[in-house]
Amino acid sequence: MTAPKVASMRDAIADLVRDGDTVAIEGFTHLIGFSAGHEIIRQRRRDLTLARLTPDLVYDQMIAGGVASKLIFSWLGNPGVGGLGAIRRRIEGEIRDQPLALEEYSHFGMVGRYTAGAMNLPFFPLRSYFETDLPVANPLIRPVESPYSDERIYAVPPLKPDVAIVHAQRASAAGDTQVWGLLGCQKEVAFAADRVIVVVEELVEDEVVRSDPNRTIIPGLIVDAVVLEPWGAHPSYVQGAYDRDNRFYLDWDPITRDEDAIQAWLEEWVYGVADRAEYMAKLGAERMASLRPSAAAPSGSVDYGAYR
Amino acid sequence: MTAPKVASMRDAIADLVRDGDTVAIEGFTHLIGFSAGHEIIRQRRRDLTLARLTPDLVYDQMIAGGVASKLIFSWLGNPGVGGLGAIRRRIEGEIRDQPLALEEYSHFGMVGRYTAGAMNLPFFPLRSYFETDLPVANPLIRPVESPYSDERIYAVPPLKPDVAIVHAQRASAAGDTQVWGLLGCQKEVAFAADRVIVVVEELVEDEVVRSDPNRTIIPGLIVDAVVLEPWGAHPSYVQGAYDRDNRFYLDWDPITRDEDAIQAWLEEWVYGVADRAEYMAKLGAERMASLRPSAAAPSGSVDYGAYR
Amino acid sequence: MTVTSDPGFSRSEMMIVAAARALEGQHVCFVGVGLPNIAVNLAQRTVAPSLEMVYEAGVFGARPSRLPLSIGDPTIVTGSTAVVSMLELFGYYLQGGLIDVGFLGAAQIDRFGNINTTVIGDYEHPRTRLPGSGGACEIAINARQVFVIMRQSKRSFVESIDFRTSPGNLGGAEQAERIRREGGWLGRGPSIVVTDLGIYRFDDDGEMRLDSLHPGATLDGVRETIGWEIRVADSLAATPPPSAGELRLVREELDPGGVYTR
Amino acid sequence: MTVTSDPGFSRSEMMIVAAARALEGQHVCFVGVGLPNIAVNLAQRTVAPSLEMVYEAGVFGARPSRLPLSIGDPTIVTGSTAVVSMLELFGYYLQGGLIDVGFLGAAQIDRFGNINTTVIGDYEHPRTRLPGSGGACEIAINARQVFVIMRQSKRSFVESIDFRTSPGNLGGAEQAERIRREGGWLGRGPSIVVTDLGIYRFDDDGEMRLDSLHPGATLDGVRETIGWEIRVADSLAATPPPSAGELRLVREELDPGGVYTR
Repeated sequence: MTAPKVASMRDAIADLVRDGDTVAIEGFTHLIGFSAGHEIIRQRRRDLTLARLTPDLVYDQMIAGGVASKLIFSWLGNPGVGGLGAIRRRIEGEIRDQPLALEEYSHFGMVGRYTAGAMNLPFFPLRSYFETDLPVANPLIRPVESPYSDERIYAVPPLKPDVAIVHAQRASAAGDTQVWGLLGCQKEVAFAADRVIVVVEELVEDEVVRSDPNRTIIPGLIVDAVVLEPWGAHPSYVQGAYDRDNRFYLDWDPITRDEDAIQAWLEEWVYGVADRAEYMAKLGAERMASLRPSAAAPSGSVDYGAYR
Repeated sequence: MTAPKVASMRDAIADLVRDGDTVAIEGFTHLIGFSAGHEIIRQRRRDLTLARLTPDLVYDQMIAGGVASKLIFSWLGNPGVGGLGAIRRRIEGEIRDQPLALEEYSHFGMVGRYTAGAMNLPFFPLRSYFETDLPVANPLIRPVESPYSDERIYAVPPLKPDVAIVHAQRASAAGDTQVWGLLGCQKEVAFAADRVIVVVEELVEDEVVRSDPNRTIIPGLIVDAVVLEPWGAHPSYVQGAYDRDNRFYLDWDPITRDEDAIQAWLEEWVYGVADRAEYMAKLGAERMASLRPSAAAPSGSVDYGAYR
Repeated sequence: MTVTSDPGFSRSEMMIVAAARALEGQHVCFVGVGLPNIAVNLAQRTVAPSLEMVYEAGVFGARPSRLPLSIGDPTIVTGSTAVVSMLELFGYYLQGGLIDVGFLGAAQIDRFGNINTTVIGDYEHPRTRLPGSGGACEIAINARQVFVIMRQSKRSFVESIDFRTSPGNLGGAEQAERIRREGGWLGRGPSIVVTDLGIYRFDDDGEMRLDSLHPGATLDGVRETIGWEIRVADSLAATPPPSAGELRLVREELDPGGVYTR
Repeated sequence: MTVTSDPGFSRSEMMIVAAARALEGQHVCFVGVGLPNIAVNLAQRTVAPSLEMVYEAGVFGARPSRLPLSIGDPTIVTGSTAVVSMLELFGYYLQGGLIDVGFLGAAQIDRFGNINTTVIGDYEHPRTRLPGSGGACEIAINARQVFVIMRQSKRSFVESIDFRTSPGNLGGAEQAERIRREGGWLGRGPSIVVTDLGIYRFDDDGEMRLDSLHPGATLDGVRETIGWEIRVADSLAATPPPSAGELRLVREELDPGGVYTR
């Protein structure tokens, strides 16, 4: 019922992401918002705090692009392949003029932070961190006393990003958003954030969303912009639409090891293209075709019933 | 992949519900396990602690049947109609030989208790209860200090029922269970409980569940028995299958006001029938037909894609 | 103001219509069981067509094609925008601060809008056991503002409530504002009470004030059914009677059985 | 025990096969990124056909039709039993106590099975920045037992780890059991470590002990790649070499590109 919020990626980022913001581009291996990350690089945002469980290639690229001064995370790597060189060089001190502050948790800690943010709680309690060095490395991980026993467990503080960017299979123009496959913490980060950008493979009529309300993870109520950008999650994947482009992840390894190579890559694939459509055209139809699922795997339909 | 767990309601209750147990038959207006409640009455279980957000008619009947000595709840009534006489007479002291202890929360408090149980947390924090008399009435509602500020909020303790009984649209023989429409806290109560009985409208092949894994709310891993019992939620409803039998709720009002009438009702509709099939035959085909949805409202199918 | 013999509508109908009108301009409303349910459904069909109805059962953006029989009903699910677990509904939507108006009923209310829906008499040995909080205590704390709809009588508008289920303006606005601020409550508390006799708002000091009298109701009638000396607005208004359109919706579409309007 | 020139399989293949065999009789396994991923997928195809694979990405009962490329992959979703949010996966499944075996990799491990996957060197000024915990620290605390799979070297099997990411037997079994009991931990800690040279279990006092030597590996070779004086079981076993069937599955089905087995 909300007013349409459809915007171009350029306008959405220009309007909603500001220098100094805390930005969370979430999506756990699935639905990673690469195209939004690239637009943030193109618009040369600075001094961002980037939050994300698994920084992945998208934050390696953004940090190489100079947009961030701080990283909040729980697992830092190119999953199944290797390291993230741009980030490591800034942490390990090889590149000294672009320091990168770290705030480190475990996966459940990050999920708990977003959940506390979404629920407006002052903390989220969890059983992690005992007898580890994580609370020493990060003093924001603190013990909390149970009011029911002398049991002490740990807590993490709420994380309320200024902006959450969520990729999804489909949304209505009002921003009612549906996802299937891995959900990660897309819902939690969206409810925790002050501003929300949803990027979708497909824009659908309100009635499509309403035909299966249990699949809605984010209501338009909390969405500020809906960007229609098919393949916006490449080289990550979208369940049912395209596969992870593993070649890209493998190819990234030599690029990320060399600061010049990564800057050249950004020149070519980010600064050198106007938008995601141009990026995909450059990637080519053959590569895209090779990433399509090998066959359909339909969910089947269930009946909600009409009750008049 | 788990072994089949299909059982009759009689066997499931006989095997899994014991005198003195804490039993939670959940389902928020939707999917209320009436047939399981009736079987517990028929098997004359005693001294149960009954947990449920909204005790509803099912607990009014069970408490009239003498199965319970304690009630843990958050809203006590015949929704949209009136009171629950059997329960009120035991609380208000009109029936003195069957005392009923109360432990009272708000809805979010009950949901939080199940969630803490499911997550193995010593407490669940929430912003409810400030400046109310509920923490006075129930000293288990306690303040908890945030480790991040002088902010104090409230906490509720975990609730881990001995048995959770969950009604659902469908499950596989292994107990993998899917629900659409209102979810209530069916998932949380099942994960919190020691033993789980799932009652379904339809038993489906494993492949049906696996065709839409995002719809699974309970894995067979935590399920002890699967009971196939269509219409087992009557007079409550099952999304897409049958409507709430509002006539039943209205008719209950004069019955529940009179202890003799309620005992006569139990004689006829619980002790007087062997199982749910006999109950439904007695209710009649015409009544059943009148409760069918007025038309289908299909969810539509989404594509998960095959990835080989 | 005189009592007319047959105004063509019942007191309950006037109450529901007045409550619905109060929702004009509101965006997201948490719908309670009973009278709030019909009032909010009427508002969506009249003054607030873009109102998003949130049901504690776990529905956002309900579009019921009939009046829901209770706060949980298959008709609030089919065609809705989102169906979520109660953990998410209470955690992300309500406690997360997305609810503009929480609409509550009450068995007892005091001059500061504190509400009792738990017991009449002593908690341990009640004269009357009422339903309890349900979601009311958290709605009163977390919804940006609270609307109350209830029939008034000396038993319901009382000097002192027997149990505080849902906090209103506590002992007065000064105390309430301090506690709400210090405790980080999102809600500002009760802003309007609609009864079968009139419409009440709250003075700056947090005390209830009669603002509008329904057709047929009198100041004496109001005073007889309130357990304290009620304040009356300097410019006491007269509630416009229900329109033919409003009455038609209530009688023909929303409550043809007359469950709420008898 | 002598080093044969070409046993017909690589050390990595032996390690993966030995780790997979250790899962016999296990029911619910939490699959970590990297080597655990291929070992668990092999186990499901051999010794543990009813193994339920749980991926931290939010999947229970995965039935991947190819080896997943990482811990999140569309093939672990399609045809799985349940897909849930990470809040539920970590909260209800892992912290809730449903995981029998958590399978971890490690960059450094000490004699008591404590694990470092965070940094080599000082945390603030690391020589090498490693990935960090991911879900490992909570797996180590909440999974009923922990299996470790890693290549061994003097850099990885160390007297003292640089950062404790995931707790094992802490300073020894007595302390670990007391802390795990008092803290209400569900997990008993590490029970087996499988490397490219052998299989290790833990003595009653919580210290690691070499139990089985892989074909081609020698005690001297083991000692050269461990930073402390390793205990050796009285009845040191010889790990049976990979069967033709196991090798075929690894080479043809699971890792045709040789990513894990090179």
